[in-house]
Amino acid sequence: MATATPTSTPTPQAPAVNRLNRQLPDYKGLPSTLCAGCGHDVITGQIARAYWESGVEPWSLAKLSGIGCSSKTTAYFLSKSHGFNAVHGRMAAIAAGVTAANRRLALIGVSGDGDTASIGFSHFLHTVRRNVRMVYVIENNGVYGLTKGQFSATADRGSVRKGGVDVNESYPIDCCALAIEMGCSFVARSFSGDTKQLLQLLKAAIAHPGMAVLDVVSPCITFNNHEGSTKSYKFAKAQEDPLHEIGFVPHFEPMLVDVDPGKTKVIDLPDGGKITLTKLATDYDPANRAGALNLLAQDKIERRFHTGLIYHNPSPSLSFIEQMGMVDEPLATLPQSSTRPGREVLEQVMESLS
Amino acid sequence: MATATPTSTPTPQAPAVNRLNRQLPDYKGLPSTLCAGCGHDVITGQIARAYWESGVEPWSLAKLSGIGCSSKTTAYFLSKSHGFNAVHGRMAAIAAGVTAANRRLALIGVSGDGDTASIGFSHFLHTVRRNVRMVYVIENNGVYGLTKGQFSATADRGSVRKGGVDVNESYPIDCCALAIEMGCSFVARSFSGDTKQLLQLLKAAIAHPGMAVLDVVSPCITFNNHEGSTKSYKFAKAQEDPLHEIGFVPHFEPMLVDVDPGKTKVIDLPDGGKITLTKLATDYDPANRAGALNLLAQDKIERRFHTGLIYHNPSPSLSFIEQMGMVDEPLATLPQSSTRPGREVLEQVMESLS
Amino acid sequence: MGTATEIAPSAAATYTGETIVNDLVIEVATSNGTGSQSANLVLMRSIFRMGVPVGAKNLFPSNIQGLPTWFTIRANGDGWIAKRVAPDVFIAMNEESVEDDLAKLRPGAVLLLRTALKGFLKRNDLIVYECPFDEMVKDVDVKLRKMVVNMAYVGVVGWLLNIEMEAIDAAIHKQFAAKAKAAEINVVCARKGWAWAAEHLRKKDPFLLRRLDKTKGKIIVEGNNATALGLTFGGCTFLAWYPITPSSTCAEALIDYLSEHRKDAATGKATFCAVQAEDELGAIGMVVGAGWVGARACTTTSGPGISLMSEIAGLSYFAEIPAVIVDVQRMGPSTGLPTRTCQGDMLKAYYLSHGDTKHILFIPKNPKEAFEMGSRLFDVAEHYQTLVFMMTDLDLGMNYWMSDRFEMPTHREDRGKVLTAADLDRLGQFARYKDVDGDGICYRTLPGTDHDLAAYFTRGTGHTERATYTEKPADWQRNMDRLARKFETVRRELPPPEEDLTGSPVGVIAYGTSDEAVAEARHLLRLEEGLETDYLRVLALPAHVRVKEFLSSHRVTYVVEQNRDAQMRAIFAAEFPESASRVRSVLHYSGDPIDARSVVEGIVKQEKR
Amino acid sequence: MGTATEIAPSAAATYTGETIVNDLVIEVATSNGTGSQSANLVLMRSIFRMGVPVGAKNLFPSNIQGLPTWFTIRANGDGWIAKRVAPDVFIAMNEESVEDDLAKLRPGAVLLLRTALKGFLKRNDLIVYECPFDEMVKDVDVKLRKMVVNMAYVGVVGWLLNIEMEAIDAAIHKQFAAKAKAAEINVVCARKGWAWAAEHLRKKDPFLLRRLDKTKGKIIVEGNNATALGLTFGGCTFLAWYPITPSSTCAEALIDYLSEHRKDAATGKATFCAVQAEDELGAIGMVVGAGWVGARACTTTSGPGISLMSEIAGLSYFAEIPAVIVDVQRMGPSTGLPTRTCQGDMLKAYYLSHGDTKHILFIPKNPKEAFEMGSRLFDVAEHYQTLVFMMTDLDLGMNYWMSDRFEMPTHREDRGKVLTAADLDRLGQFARYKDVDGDGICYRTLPGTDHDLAAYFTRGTGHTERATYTEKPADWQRNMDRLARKFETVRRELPPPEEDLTGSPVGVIAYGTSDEAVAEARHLLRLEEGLETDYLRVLALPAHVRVKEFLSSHRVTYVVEQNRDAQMRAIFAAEFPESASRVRSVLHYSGDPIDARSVVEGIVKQEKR
Ligand SMILES: Cc1ncc(C[n+]2csc(CCOP(=O)(O)OP(=O)(O)O)c2C)c(N)n1
Ligand SMILES: Cc1ncc(C[n+]2csc(CCOP(=O)(O)OP(=O)(O)O)c2C)c(N)n1
Ligand code: SF4
Ligand code: SF4
Ligand SMILES: [Mg+2]
Ligand SMILES: [Mg+2]
Repeated sequence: MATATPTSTPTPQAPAVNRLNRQLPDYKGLPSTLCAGCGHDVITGQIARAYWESGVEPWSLAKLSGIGCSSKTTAYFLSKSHGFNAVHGRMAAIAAGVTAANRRLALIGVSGDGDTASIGFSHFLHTVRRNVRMVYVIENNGVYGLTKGQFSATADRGSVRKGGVDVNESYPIDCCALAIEMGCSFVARSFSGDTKQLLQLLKAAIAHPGMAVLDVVSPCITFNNHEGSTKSYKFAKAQEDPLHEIGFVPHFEPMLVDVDPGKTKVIDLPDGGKITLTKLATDYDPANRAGALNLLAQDKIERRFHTGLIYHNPSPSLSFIEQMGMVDEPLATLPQSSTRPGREVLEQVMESLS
Repeated sequence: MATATPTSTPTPQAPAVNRLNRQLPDYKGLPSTLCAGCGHDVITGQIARAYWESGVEPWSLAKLSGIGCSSKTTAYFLSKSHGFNAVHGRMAAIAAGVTAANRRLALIGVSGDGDTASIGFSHFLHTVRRNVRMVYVIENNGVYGLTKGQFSATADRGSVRKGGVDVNESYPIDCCALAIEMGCSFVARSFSGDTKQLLQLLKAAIAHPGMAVLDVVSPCITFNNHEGSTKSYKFAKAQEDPLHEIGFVPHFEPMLVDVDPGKTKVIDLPDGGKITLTKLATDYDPANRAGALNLLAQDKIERRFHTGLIYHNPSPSLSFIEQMGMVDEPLATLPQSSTRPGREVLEQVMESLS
Repeated sequence: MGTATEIAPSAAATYTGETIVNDLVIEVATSNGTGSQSANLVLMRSIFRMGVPVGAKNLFPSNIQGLPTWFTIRANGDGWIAKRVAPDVFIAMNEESVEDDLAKLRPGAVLLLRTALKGFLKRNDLIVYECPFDEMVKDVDVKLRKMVVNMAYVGVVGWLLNIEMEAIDAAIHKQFAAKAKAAEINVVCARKGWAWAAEHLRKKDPFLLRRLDKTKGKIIVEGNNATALGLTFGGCTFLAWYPITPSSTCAEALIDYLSEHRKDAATGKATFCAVQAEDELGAIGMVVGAGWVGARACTTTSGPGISLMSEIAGLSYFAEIPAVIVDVQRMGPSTGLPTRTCQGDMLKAYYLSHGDTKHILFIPKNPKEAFEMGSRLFDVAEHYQTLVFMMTDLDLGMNYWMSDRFEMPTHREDRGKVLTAADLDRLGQFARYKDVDGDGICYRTLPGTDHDLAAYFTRGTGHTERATYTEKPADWQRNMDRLARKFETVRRELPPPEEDLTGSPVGVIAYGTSDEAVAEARHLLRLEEGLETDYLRVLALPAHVRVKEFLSSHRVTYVVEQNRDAQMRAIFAAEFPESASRVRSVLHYSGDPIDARSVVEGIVKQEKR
Repeated sequence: MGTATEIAPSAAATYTGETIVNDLVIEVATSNGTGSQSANLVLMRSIFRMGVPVGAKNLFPSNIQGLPTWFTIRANGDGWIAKRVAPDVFIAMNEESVEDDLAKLRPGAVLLLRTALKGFLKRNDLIVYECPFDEMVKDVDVKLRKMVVNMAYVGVVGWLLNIEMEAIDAAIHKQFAAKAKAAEINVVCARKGWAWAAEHLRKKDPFLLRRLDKTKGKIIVEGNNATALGLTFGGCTFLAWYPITPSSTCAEALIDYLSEHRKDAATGKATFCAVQAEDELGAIGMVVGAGWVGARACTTTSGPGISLMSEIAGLSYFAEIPAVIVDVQRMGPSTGLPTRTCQGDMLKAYYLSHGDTKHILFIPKNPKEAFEMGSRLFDVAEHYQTLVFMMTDLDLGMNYWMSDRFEMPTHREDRGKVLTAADLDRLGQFARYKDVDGDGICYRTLPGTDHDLAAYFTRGTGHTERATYTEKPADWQRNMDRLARKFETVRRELPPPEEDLTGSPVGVIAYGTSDEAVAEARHLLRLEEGLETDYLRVLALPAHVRVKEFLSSHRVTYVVEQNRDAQMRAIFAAEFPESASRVRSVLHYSGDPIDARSVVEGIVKQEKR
């Protein structure tokens, strides 16, 4: 049961079963083969929990990923969901096909900073542009973990590579800013070390009726956790600066506590769910696009690292599926009677060509 | 000779020869095979003129392009420069290799909105990120001209396709905003119908010591010049709203007229050239990154269309070549004595492996 | 609209010389973007309406407006309508190309020369009719003149060759079906041409057309349309594409057909989804995503596109995801010539991707087959859970072909081995990559299947029968062997080749659009050289065992291909090495469609060696 | 550091049973990310220091930490050091794999079993030494214990097999050259293992190592390093790459070598440029851009990468731009097994891209050749103005190989036919695609050449000799024919195959890393079956005419390949069809490197049929 108080939004006390009568283990996956302590594993845990708490049927979800340590994690949660660990960088494009084929499927995509910001950059941005309804998680560690620690395009300028010789000269890509620029209506940043926030953001993203991009700083213990890295656990822990305390109340649960409108902003989602944003140090309005871009620009300059719901468009544009004007029934299971025009149609076409 | 007056910056009276004693025809190319009236041809003319007026040796320039009507135009100017009409969407990546191989080469890349914002999107953005020194011209007509008029990713929402049936549902990509987001230090927008402005912008871009992105609205007469298009000549002509009157004084020419500092801002370039921006209706500061992004965001919402120098970073970061710490001599012509280490080096390596 | 009664009789009425009836090639040289395409189609269709078999090839430049374009029409009473070089009647309209054009004409050819170009005529071995086409239409509104001047040559050539004015009328109305006004003006101009010719010309050439009844029930259609129609009737539910000549019109026709004929009757909503992707990588990614979920998903592309799709093609093969690629081949390598035809992707598509990958290829010879195969592609892709190519080419895709009417598919769609929730209940278990039936084809479930057993994990890396990750050598090899077994199942089940056996020791093999030219070449070989040949046409790859038998039972087999590197022959050599030494090649790779004469010469030269 | 005098004598001192000297395979099962790699290399290098030929294969998982990994060392006095299956001595350290590991051992194998795992032992047909490795290092700082426990087994096995302690010491110091402290601790732990063994074990197995002098002057090196060194000495000036296993360490080694040895002496500035690209498309794009301008440009990749590079590979071929791709092959198709070896890209790389495209392939067998070929790649690419592949594989690239020392290249670099401004002055004209010398290779100018005649226009579409645009069929075909001619020039000039002819009617052909196993297999065939064989090793494609002659002069030729689809054989069949029927395949595609026994069995089985 979710609660929302004016001052804080505690993680709900986990019930033994969710609204589908399923237990948390129904949302787990195979044992992880990542390095002990990898940030990605923490995210995996929160994803499982978020779907459990959101009461999503595992079979109604598809898990998509590219290639990388991060992309492997789709095997480590929700074993009862179909998973597709595809090729490096193309997951976002694949997602568009998946949702088109069965509009009823819920979708989560897990990617890495290499997978998303380098090889898959164009697909990522175009999929944002299409507004494919999905939760898109970038497990951002500033390196290519699986290929042993090369800088990724999100590595900050001046970051030092493990071993201490190489310094990154390149301008870092901010996937949040880019997503906003491409019209994304739900853009969040989080940190694998802040599981409480991450869980709420994931649940809100699941409820979001469009593409939700979560850029989660997720330290690579093996290759990017040293002094001089701006994606190390220590650095992130020290620098993380939440914009607000975020809570989420799904549509099927009552909002238990009264909210102090001066301190907590409530965002109503189309499905009846609610996001609560409780003010911390300063006021932050995630509905202000320019403000969000400014924040991110300043963060880049000042090496700050804000987390929370960076941008949320309360009146998002049509999702990809909606734009397409398709029948309600999934295309995947349409019978021949719906997909083969009648003989008279062929006759008519033949006539026009004769 | 360039002049700059407080109120206007007229196109300089073309001398018969430039500072290299070359005439304009030395900067021309083969006859165009584009449709009569195509915006691209106008840009071609201004490119030739800009290099002529800038006194660049044709042989010291390389012309790069992808595939498309726009990309063909590299054959229509500067026949005495090496040209590379490569494959669709990869020109920006190729440019990085070209500049690395010969750091003394000046570079111009001509691309289309399809070539840049769809298939070549990631390369474009990563090349911006690398800050490859080049003039990057996007001949933006909102359609794929060469493949007969499909919408491109820069087509505005609600644009109508020729013939009148299809309406574009997709969120448009603004290459200027994206370039700024990726750290570009010279971002301009222009219109093929505004040759005066375009010429000055091109000359400034040539002098810019980093990547200069010019997004030039260039109507496709054949497929996107109808009612309902926001890239038609008529629409662009009516909607174009210059941010300032721009002038350019190359380093080898004196600044002839005094400038009214209240009205005209002068930007000093590292090579001694000067950009003059004379105020029009409202004040606009191209050095303000947030302001530039805001302008573009508002333009998108309000369907406005501002032209001029949208963003200019007076202290840009190192260019790609500078980051690479290479010798001054072009890599392409290094002799074997520079590129084959001595026998003792091999001995030493062998020793370490024994 | 005027009636035929006002019309002067054609040249045939008074001509008394030697005649060549219903056997000619007309070529028209114009400039693209001038509307000449309409006039040329009217010309083609007029002949078609006269019941005379007709074929047409359009040679156009890779730009949008203003460069030379040549349209060739072959009319042949015996039905030989493949490309034939050296036109009999040439209509010179375009100044830019006229010098070359005239130089290349065969001696004795008929030339209709636009008056403005008469200065370019330097030869006296042609039968020349100088025609002031521009003069003929000078009364027409100046804005339209550039377009309708083309209709004037239709009228002139109609009079000259005895094309019936009714047929021309009807063809014009067909061409401008939606635009009555335009139709009217064009009719007027065609008649002006006719009238001018009747008044000023005296026929000096032998070529005549006369009504036959050999086109009844036939249609005229571009292959890309036929493919699109096949995909529509084949149950396509998903298209992702990126524009590229010469495939774009296939995707566009598909979208048109789907939009018109595949809306739910009750709601008006679409039973399909069509997306213009950001590039070919995105397009094939979407297709594979959709195919994984169970959509009948395809993309259309050409050479550069298949190169870009290579990696994901391997994913489709290895993770066993149905997908369909229509490759409308253009002249490669590299960007190549987008407006020229080729069969240059055969080897490349067959083996597309790194590692040990192979794919199914269908190779239609004409629009009817493009339709029929097109309507089967999804069945095949879903049945074998793999990538299926349809290899057409620019010649088929973008030229207008006379064709038999397409027949309504009667087969039930084949969705392959898909387990539903009910199946899973019944079975109580599911192993995605287990070869239950011994044919190498396993069972799959679709994402979204309401059952806790349904889920499996798809990956392009090593997997066990239960779809879990493995790096064990034995697991890997077992899976690869099963995939090879599946491919042999495919080989057995794909359509057998088409054969025409005469008992000759000399075999000819061809595929796709070479068929017509090869048929004619065999006819010529018989007539001119007394050389009887056996013929086999490959309809699909992997090649059927009949190909092996054909190769091994002929002294020599000529494989006719429209590429430089004998790509199909390379595939045969790899798969049927025992006969490799008896195979020879006839290759055509100029970008023009292949013609019978080239085939004849290619064979005769080698037979004489 | 202690001296050898403190050391107890090895088992050999007191052992009196049957012996097998200098012929054994040791396999160590550990978990990756535990530092066992160092211990295994020390073991390998100790044997190497004893002058005994040694080979090693590391079988590691595609993750970073915590999964099973196996390291196999083969020591053989006769120099047979290819992979051999069924180890003689097995060191079981890893709980996760131990059950399988023990089950797979051959009867009579020697097992060093970590005490903690002794519960897993279910067999009694092994020679078992239970070893409390953890106990041996219990005094070491807890943080290091996981690492150095591996050094304990080095000590134990050293004592058991009579590896000299001096050799172990030296190997440890080599391994930890930069870290004296670590070296010290490791030495201590190895000695602890040795001492424990001396005290507690009694030798029950026959395997012994004894000093030889067969490794003098040799080195130990990974193929990727060798390639990188070759590229460095070959004058590489540009590298663009995208990380992918197993090629990443090649690019990284190249960057290291360049950074260290290719700085201008005066300025300290780099005579090269190395870029990590956004993806493989970007990488090959940059390479082609740099090659066009005249840099000696390369990229390194593996299967998925070459798929993505397909389109631009065709550009390089067709626009004739020098470029080099090092393909370190891994197990495909699709993402496949990144940490397993294969020769699965041969056919794919050879024909990479759509249309009629072909490329030059170099195929080194070992590090020395990787170095030598690597140092020639830019010469070849620039000479022929085209794309050149070097096809290595994971086995070569990432395993440690004993090798002869590399020799300083003495050839002058070949920049190909490049015209300078002075040349242009002299010639007064320039036509980029004119075959002046009749070898199909034309002259080029580099962008930036200070001359008004220098410029030409490069494109992937149709071009004339003067590099202007053309769509004319004859121009296209002429250019394609010239490219084919150029490829035949290449064929004549590439290094001929290596041959070992005995006059036998049975031929064997192999390439790349199969060489060692095939050499051993031929030896075994001779010994065990009395079957003499002729041998040909292909060093490069297009295949030399000697390959054709070899194929046609043998009753049967076995082509040994590490792929499923007999890819090299397919190329031979296409190019030498006259002998295709006499070729058979021996194929190995489990992901493990090929071993002699598999080759023997493959041949014997078919010879007996
Ligand atoms: C086409 C292709 N290129 C390269 C690779 C090799 N590769 C595997 S994962 C990876 C990068 C992973 O980085 P990231 O996406 O940040 O994931 P992480 O491992 O850091 O979680 C690369 C380059 C590949 N599998 N496919
Ligand atoms: C890989 C590849 N895909 C598709 C094409 C076909 N193609 C040629 S140009 C073009 C788009 C051109 O659009 P744009 O870049 O906007 O240029 P424009 O013609 O509008 O100036 C396309 C899709 C191609 N040449 N290569
Ligand atoms: S290498 Fe880094 S990203 Fe990969 S599993 Fe280990 S800690 Fe995680
Ligand atoms: S099609 Fe459009 S973009 Fe292409 S040349 Fe014609 S007008 Fe220009
Ligand atoms: Mg990463
Ligand atoms: Mg465009």
